[in-house]
Amino acid sequence: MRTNDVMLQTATKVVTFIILMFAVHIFFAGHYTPGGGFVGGLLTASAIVLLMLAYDIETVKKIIPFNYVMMTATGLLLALGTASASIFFNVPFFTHAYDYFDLPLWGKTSLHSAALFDLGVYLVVVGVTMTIIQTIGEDE
Amino acid sequence: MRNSLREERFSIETTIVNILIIILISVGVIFSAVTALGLVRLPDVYTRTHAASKSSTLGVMCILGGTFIHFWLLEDHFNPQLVIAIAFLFITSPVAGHLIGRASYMSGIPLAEETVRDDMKIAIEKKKGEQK
Amino acid sequence: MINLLLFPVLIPLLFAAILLFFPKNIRMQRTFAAIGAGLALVAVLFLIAKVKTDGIQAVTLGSWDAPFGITMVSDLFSALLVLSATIITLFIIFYSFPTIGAEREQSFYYPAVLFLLTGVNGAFTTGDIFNLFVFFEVLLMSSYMLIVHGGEKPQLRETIKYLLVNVISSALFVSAVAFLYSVTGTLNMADLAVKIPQIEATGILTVIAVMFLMVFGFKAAIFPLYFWLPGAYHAPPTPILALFGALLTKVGVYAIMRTYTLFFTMNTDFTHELLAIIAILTILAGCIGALAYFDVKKIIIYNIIIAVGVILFGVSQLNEAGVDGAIFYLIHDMLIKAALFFLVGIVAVIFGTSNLRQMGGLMKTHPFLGWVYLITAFGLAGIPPLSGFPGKLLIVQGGFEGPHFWGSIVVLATSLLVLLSAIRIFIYAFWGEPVETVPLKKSTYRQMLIPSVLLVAITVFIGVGAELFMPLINGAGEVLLNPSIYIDAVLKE
Amino acid sequence: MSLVFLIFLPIIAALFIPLLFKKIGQIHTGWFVLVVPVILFIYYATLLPTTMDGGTRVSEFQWIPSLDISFIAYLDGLSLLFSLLITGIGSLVVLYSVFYLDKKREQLHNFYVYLLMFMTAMLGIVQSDHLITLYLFWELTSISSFLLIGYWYTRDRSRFGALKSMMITVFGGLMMLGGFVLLSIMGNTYSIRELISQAPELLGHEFFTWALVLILLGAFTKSAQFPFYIWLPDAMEAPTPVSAYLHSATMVKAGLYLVARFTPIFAASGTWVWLVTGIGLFTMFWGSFFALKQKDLKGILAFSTVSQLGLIMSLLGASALGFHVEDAAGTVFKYAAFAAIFHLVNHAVFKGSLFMIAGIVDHETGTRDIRKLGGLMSIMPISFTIAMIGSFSMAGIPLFGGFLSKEMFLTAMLAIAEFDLFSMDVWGILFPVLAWIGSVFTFVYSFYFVFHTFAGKHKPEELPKHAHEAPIGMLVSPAILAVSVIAIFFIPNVVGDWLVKPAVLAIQPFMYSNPEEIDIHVSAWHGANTEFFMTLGIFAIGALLFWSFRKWKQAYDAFPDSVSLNRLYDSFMYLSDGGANRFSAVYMTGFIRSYLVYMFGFVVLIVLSTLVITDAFVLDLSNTAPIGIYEIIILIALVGGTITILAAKSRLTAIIALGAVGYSVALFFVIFRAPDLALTQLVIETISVALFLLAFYHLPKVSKKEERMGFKLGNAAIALGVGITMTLVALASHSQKILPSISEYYKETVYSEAGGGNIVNVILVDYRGFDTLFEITVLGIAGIAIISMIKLRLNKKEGQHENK
Amino acid sequence: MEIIMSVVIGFLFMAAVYLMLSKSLIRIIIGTGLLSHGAHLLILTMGGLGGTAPPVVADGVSISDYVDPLPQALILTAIVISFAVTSFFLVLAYRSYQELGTDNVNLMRGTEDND
Amino acid sequence: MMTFYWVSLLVISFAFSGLLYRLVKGPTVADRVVALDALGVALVSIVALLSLIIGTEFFLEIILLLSILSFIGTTAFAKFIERGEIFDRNNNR
Repeated sequence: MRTNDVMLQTATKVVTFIILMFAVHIFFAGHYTPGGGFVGGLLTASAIVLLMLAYDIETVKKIIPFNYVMMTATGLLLALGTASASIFFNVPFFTHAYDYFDLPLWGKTSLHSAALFDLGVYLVVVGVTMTIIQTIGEDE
Repeated sequence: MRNSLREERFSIETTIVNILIIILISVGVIFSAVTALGLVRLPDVYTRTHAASKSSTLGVMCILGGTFIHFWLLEDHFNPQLVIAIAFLFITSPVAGHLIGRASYMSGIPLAEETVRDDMKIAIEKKKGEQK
Repeated sequence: MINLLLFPVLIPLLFAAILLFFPKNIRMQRTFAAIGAGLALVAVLFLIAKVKTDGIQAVTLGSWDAPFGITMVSDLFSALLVLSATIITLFIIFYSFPTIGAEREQSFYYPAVLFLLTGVNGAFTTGDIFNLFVFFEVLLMSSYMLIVHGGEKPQLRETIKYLLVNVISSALFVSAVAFLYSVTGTLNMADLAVKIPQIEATGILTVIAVMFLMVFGFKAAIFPLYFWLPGAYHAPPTPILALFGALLTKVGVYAIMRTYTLFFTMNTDFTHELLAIIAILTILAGCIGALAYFDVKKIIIYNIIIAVGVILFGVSQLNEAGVDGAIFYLIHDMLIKAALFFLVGIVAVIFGTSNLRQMGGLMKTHPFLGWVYLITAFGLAGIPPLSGFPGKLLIVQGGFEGPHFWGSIVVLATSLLVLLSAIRIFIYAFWGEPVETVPLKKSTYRQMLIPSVLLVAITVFIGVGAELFMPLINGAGEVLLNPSIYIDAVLKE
Repeated sequence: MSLVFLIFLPIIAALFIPLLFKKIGQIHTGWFVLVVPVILFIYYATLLPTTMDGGTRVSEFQWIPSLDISFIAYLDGLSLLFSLLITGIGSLVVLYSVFYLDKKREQLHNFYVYLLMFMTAMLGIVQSDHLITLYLFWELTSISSFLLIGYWYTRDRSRFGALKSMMITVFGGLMMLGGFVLLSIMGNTYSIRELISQAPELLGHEFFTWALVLILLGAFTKSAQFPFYIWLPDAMEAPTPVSAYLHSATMVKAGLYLVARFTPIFAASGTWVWLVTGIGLFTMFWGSFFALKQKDLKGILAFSTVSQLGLIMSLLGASALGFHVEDAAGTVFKYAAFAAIFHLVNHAVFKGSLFMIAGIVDHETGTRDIRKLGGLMSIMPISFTIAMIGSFSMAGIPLFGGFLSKEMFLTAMLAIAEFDLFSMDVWGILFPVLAWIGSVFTFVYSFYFVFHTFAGKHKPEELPKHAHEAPIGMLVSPAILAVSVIAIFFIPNVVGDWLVKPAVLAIQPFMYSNPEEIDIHVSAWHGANTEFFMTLGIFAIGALLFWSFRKWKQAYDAFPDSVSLNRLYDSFMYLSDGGANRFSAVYMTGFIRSYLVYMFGFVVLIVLSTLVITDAFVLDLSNTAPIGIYEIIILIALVGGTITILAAKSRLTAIIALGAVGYSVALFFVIFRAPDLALTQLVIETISVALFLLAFYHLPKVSKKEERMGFKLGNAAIALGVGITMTLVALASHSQKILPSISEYYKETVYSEAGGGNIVNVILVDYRGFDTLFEITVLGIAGIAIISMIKLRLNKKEGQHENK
Repeated sequence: MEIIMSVVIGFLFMAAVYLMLSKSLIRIIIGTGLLSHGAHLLILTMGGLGGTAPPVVADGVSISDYVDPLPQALILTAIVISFAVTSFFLVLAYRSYQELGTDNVNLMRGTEDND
Repeated sequence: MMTFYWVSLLVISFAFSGLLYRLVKGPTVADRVVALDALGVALVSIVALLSLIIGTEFFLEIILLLSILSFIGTTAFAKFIERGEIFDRNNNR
């Protein structure tokens, strides 16, 4: 007999939002406080997993229409590209650059190329985790 | 260094806050202990679910409240994550409890011998009848 | 270009990542894979030229000074290995076109090969012990993927064993790094080479050195840690087998050579003696296996183990002849194993089986293949003037000059068994009464034969033109024997 | 013309052979090939005057100068003699093969390529002054012999014989290489000349005896000495021109050449004399004795070759004695070297002709089985004549060249008996006795060969073919050789002055400085001395034995096949496949558990014993963190969780317990101040558990069947060993934290230079970002690996060998 | 504390090896999980458990008593890698069960057909 | 104040071991899941108290994370017990 998941689905709507916010927060906080692209990515993935638990794979695919392999590849390229930028300045690979900027509205912000690298990590982690879960989940 | 300065200036307030924290955390700890007791002593999975989802949620919320107050008022560190965590637990714990309870029932785990009523059984049979 | 030495590592990675975007387009997959490996090859050639003229290349990643950041170091030894690995991969990509099959090509086969190359090249280049672990994992993960690629029953079965063994060795690797870090407080190899001689308590370092030997031994398939290898390598299709046979164990061998010449030299009486004994036992165990099976793939697979023993025996002597010989033999072995696997792959395709007893008479229909195989077999056994000879000669000489007279005799005597095992394939498959063969398209046959023949030609060239390579080999051996060159280049004092 | 390039002339010519064979099919390829040895022969013959004056020629071509390896062609008397033999007999053999091998049915291009390759190899051996290139050519002869024996590769016997000869000769070659390397280490040079010049210094070296034994192994295997001769009879599967060329005239003499060449280096050692003379003489006896057991014409010749090679070998050994006596040039030992070389020439000539005749018989009658042959005398008169000349020379009958060298052989052996060095006076008497017995049997088998084939009753019904005389072209080569046999008897001193004496100079360089100083004059009659009576005895007893051969033939049945040396080889070959297979099956069980037990057992054993041997275990309690109560509680949780896993009957329990262990580990990370780790561990643990559940949905229940108690105990013992090892090493490592960590640097620079606060994260993305880049690569590969594993399913039937 | 941790790590390794020697694939995979836990704790222990502050530097303030950050970074890398391997192993187990119909490794001998 | 935190931590640790007992004991899978859920929550309390004791705000992230994970984990287990699989391919069919 099938049971309905109304209670779970309702809670999920709120909870997923909370998790995603938290994931973004933890991603950006990484450089100064615990966190970073890796945990952020995994949290994002778990938010999607929660959606899959509450609804079903097809529905979630419709909501988030990403090809996760490409996401992985993009992440890899981003991380590699960030690190490789230093090649063009003929300084050792992976030399990061950072500076402080005064952005309107935002105030004084530090922009660090490591953040871009971390974004690559984030994308790879989300991509791979979701690839794995989705492929296993879809398999008969 | 920062702590000591602050303590000198607001020692009375500090004491009050500390008492508040002690109360919150004590309540939380007691509830948590009760949860454990419940989980160990209660006869079947359904009653244990009851213990786990209600008292433990309350317990942990109290402890988190205490922690939040500690960091906010004593260390001047407003931590929104704690607030969110409290809200989160408030939303999810009952849902989780419900899910486990229903899952146990659906998978056919027997009720304790002392059970007097089983409403779910009636509901399910009714639904099955409708489907036929 | 101070980053030149990174290119052989990064180019395959870049192309592998790009290939992930269009897995179903076979033509693009092939083209990009070949271009990627080709560009990497060009980069290595430049790199070797630069290392030869300017000495050891080292780059401290992220501009953090040597012991703190990760250093990538390219001396002649590692550059030569990177060169061999890249050449082999390029050939394997070509050999894969007609053999691997469209389904596999559409399932990330080429990216996996390029990822493997990334891992192998990285492991050869890195100057940081933990980074070495990471590169090991890159190549292992790709190898897991390749070995199970296609999901046939034997593949799945053997992958479990392969994976399990490597998980264990990875855990031991991490543990060994932890112990090393505890004692020395550093991870940079050059820094280790500086710090280890300062430590008087050599006992614990010896234990750690032995643990590292075990860890790398799992990968290099030394006795008695080789048991996983024959089954695991037998399962995947030929191009993958060639890739594994040529590259994977050699990374373990490289790691042993590097660590046992650069910094684990505090108690050579114990560690290198142990290494020599293990090497001899490895040779013997490999010989038994190579003779025991009438399966073309298995015979060559066991020859991998024998070669590992021979190379390690050379290293354990820690004298110029031994080390130079080991380097020469290592490079020879990488190339010739790939070539042999290519050739027996063709044989297996022609007969539709890898069972030697069901073959025969190929000399009548494919004489050219027979001659190429015969030359390769003699090269494998170290018959002059082919490529196996100079290395083996130097290793034997090293053993005689060192304390291991009997080791050299064993190396020589087992060459006979190597020859026997390789010639047995020739006698059974090429000689004898012809048996029925599987019809094969002429163009497919040619597509398989051309890369094989080119590779064999390269090995022959290495043997006959050994003079051209000896300065490189000597240069590589010099660095191994004088760690101070390496240390100075990395720490730039 | 540079000598060293002449060596390669045949192999270069070989490159054109396939082309000629394909393009010009109507002319027998052999005619083109013939040009090469003839040119070389003529060229080498022009060098004779040089060597007769004791001169030499050297020519060098550098191959691998860094390793000091080069091709050095060095022509002295010995080398030139061999070069002439190789090219001379080579020419005759090629001529013979033109008629012997059918141009339509045979793969002539292969045959001649092998033959020319062999010619290069053989010239290389005898002319190389460099040890390594000598070895190179040495192996090349083995290979070309392998290919030639296996020329009719569809026959089982051919393949068997080819492999056998290669195994044995390559084995010897490898051992010889070992000896060469030892020599080069001792003398610090690869050049044979330089080694000879420092022979006295080498004598005391620790490797000296080893080098000697190893090099002799090479010589003995190649020259088919006891007990390595067994490959030679099986090598008779090769086409007869090959047998005539390789397996009697040239290749098998490479071992003799080697012994002769190295005599100046090793002769000072008693071991050398004993081994070379003893093995040689015994081989001579053994070969001659068993030659009579053979039924195959070529088999008889093979054993006779073995025997004759032994004879020459023993003479070379005796010549080494010349180094042990004062004023050797005055003693009788000076004859030994001369006799060795002289007989070598004789043997090459008469054995070549005999092989060719055996080939002719085979070719014209279709069989080589001596039991089916007989009475061919009238049908093949020319062949008979040639065969008789050859056989009589072999038997040592006057009027034929063999007689002269046989006499000198007996002289030398008698001299050894009287010589009292190395306690030879006791055993010395054995030498002439063995030599004499061997000679008797030689006499018998020579007669046996020629008369059982050509005399007696003709049995046409047993012959596959109608017998008739061979075409004249085929007879030319053996006839030339037969004429030479007789010529040698009448002009022995011309041969001696031109060929033998320059060669003797190379063997005994300390005794003479010029060939002319060698004061030996060969004459058929040298008085009624002991040798003379011995010879008479040989003839008498030999004739007696030959006539009564039918009566005592059964005596050979007393030597069962099962204990022969061939059996030894066969059982070695069996060991190398069936035996190895069974042995390997004992430990290559295919069970992952066995492999893991070996591996873990080995690791534990080695690491623990290293720990004990190096005395590395130190326990230092001073530098440890305090122990807290809550840490203990978490520890208990961790251990409890682990025990639950071990005891779990249901897999879900095990997974949940694993989750609990993971969470405890995360708590440890919290306690030990690693927030990043705790975060990551928690998320990973959760996702892992989810994956476990996903995968387990499809897996079966844990089977109820328990494993055997013995297995369990074994597993427990191994597991305990691993645990103890890790603990001990961890304690020892921790107690010996000797140097400060590099991480102080990160703490100091993280804010100022890296622009970050969270050191761990900054290490991950900046200091050691390279690790992270490849760590996510690993993740990425895992992703595509899992996709391809689930999506790609090839069916076994169509796919294993991609043969579509 | 390090002493006790060493013992516990030894215990984890022991349990892991024991599990890996059993015949059920599930237990083997769980064993690899335990093995990596052991290895990670080992790195942490070998780095020293002494410090009292997490290795996070707040605004320019520097305390000397941070715990060693390097082992933590290494563990983080190792955790991710072992996660990748474990997921792969799980899927492999799942696929093998589909193809081979068993999760008993003793039944996965592999026939030595060509010997 | 510290003493109070310590005592609280001790009490929760005891509660924790009680939950562990249930986790180990079972008897049904559902019991274990319940215990695991409660363990997650207890862990949150422990981490909160620990960060009070250590006096650092860096562990507070863990609290939210733990509650999230514990929820997802429990949901997954519940679905597993109930349906035998975790994800539905398509609920509407």
